[in-house]
Amino acid sequence: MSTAPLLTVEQLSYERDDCNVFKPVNLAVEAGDILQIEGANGAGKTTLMRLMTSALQPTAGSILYQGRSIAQCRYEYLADILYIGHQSGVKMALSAEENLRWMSPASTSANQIAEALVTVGLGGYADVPCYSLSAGQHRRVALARLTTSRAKIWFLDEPFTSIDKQGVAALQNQLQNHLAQGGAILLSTHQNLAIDGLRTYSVEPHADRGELR
Amino acid sequence: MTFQFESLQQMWDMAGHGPYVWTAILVSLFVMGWLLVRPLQQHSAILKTISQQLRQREQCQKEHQSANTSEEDK
Amino acid sequence: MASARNWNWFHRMGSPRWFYETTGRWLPWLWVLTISLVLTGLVWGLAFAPQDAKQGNSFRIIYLHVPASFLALAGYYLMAIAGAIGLIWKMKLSYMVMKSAAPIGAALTFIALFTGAVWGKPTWGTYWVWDARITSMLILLFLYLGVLALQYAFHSQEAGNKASAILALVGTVNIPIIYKSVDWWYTLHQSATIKLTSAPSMHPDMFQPLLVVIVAMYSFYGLALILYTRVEILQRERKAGWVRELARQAETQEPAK
Amino acid sequence: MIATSVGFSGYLKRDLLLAYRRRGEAASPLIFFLLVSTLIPLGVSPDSARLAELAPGIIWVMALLATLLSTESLFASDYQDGSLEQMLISPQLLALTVLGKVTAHWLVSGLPLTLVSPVIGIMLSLPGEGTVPMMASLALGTACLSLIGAVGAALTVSLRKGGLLLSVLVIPLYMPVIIFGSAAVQAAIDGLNWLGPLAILGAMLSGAIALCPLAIAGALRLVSNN
Repeated sequence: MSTAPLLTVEQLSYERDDCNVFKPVNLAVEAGDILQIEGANGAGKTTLMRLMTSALQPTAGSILYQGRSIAQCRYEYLADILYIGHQSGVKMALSAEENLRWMSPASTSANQIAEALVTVGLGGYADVPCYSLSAGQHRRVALARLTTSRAKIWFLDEPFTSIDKQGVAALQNQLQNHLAQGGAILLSTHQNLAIDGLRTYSVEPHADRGELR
Repeated sequence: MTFQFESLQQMWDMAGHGPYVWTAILVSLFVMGWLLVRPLQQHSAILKTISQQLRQREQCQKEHQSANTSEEDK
Repeated sequence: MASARNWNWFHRMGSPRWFYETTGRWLPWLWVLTISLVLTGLVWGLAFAPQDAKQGNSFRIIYLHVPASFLALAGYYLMAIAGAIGLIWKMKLSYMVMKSAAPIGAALTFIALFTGAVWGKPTWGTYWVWDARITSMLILLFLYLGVLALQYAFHSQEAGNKASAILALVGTVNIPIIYKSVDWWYTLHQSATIKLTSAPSMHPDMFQPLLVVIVAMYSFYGLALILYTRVEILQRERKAGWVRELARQAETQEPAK
Repeated sequence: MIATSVGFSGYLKRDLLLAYRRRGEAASPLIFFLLVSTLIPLGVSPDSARLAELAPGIIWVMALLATLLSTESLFASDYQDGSLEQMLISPQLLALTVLGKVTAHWLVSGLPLTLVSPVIGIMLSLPGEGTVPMMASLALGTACLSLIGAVGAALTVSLRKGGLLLSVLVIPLYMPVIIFGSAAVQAAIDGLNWLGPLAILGAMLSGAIALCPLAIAGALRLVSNN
């Protein structure tokens, strides 16, 4: 088991309406790795992330979790990953605390949830309905999941969007802690991150997409 | 097997049922014919647009090349 | 090796190009067959079959009504099966067949309903009755329209295909339930004056032309389905080399005419 | 497999809470149901004998339309705010999660309609024998409608104007439900055995509970991504 990397992506490709989105992707992520996914706007960063979380089905290629295809260990894999996308999944009608409650593992205690909200700087806002919070605060509600989650692999799509400087610093700290505890992170961002051992992978658009439709 | 009517006129009339029978038959045949003609039209239309696109692109490339060569001449 | 060879035909069948070229060879024959069968069947039925003792000449509408209803229903199952194959084996050709089957099926259902209504007027004195079979046919038309509408509602071809395949499958599960319940509903409300059930046995002289038009309709259905699918193939594969070659050939042929 | 029950009850609770927070929106099908039932006597006739004759069918048609109205939003907000995506990758059986959502939908749409229907029955002079069968058939029938409607809602979730299309897709599939639903009420009024049609509605409901979540889950996975 120890020989296989945490996550391996082999020759992964995805067709949308008979058009390959990007050139086949190959990458491997070990425990403690952080991988920044780069690419121009529309290159397919989000698509690649969603493929790796199994929200999309790849056209060809495979994704291996600890050496096994994620089709074989689907629920085990899904329990070990956390994905925060562009749309954060925050419900406007619910309060910050209620939002975090249903997005966290069932065994999370009320204390842990309150702590997680303090961590992202929403200490006094637990009971406030989310529609009266700002965009940056919505993002923080979603990011509070990082504290309550027990996932090994984090997929973060543009996590720094609409977050202020202090928030960025706090988030970087949190990422480093996760890596130190043996987690892995894949993220896409246009920020320059000051994290040791940061690797980058650039998604290249497939030649198909330049063709006339 | 015998022809059931004494004349074509009678067949058209069908003892008063003619309007019903022939409307049904003609409308049905019209719809069926339309089902065959439409794909044929679309078939040739698609081929035409493809060949037009190809020609435009070839022309574009030629102009591009000639522009390049003229630049080289300078 | 052996298993690879066994599956070869399946993959070849899934190739749009193979389908296009093979059916291209069949097409002339299918045209001849369809037109001759339709003409034979209709002339036989309209001019040579004896007239019905009770309904007179209006019964001759049966020679389009019955085959159209037949194929309308069978076509729905064909569409659903093609959709299922597309979903399970991700076969593009199968989706194209499914997409082509929808307008043909809808048109045939319309023919069945229209001829039924026109037949009803001289026979029962009304264009429309809420009979079990007529009502089921109307619902079938709605099901077809739903699949068509869903197909074209999506910008993405792929999403449209998948969505309408699922809808067609849901519809197939429902068709027997709908038919049974409409049947039951009809017996509940049936007024004794109108009985649409035809005579149990049909005179052979009437039945033989009916058989011919049913076969003719199958042939017509096959022809229309192939024609529509070929259009789909050209549209989807327009970037492929062989389609471009085809377009060039068609262009050089045209001015010659 | 504790996780699976969490998926069901978690989403059930969340959707009920959401409906409670947006009470006005959640109540609108019910208000629609009441409003349209006042239109009928105005449009047809206030004569109680004529109304009584039409009542079972009218009540059922209105219940169907009211359920349809609320079905469109079943997955729409989840799709927009990204929680549908989280649902797709949560480590729970999607079909059960979806069943939780549909149950919540029925609890806020079908159940209130059922409970209010005796009032409408009185307004439309529905004979007294019909009341209990009407409530029973509405309870079973609206659950069927929620499940079938959810399939259509899942198929059209990524479309901007899916509402009209949804009704085109779903109404043909609703027909068996309305046939047996109104038949049960009518049978009771005519003094016949109404448990027969009701039993068939029950059979339909169990079939729908078994099959619809699978179709909904498949539709969400395949269609919402594009």
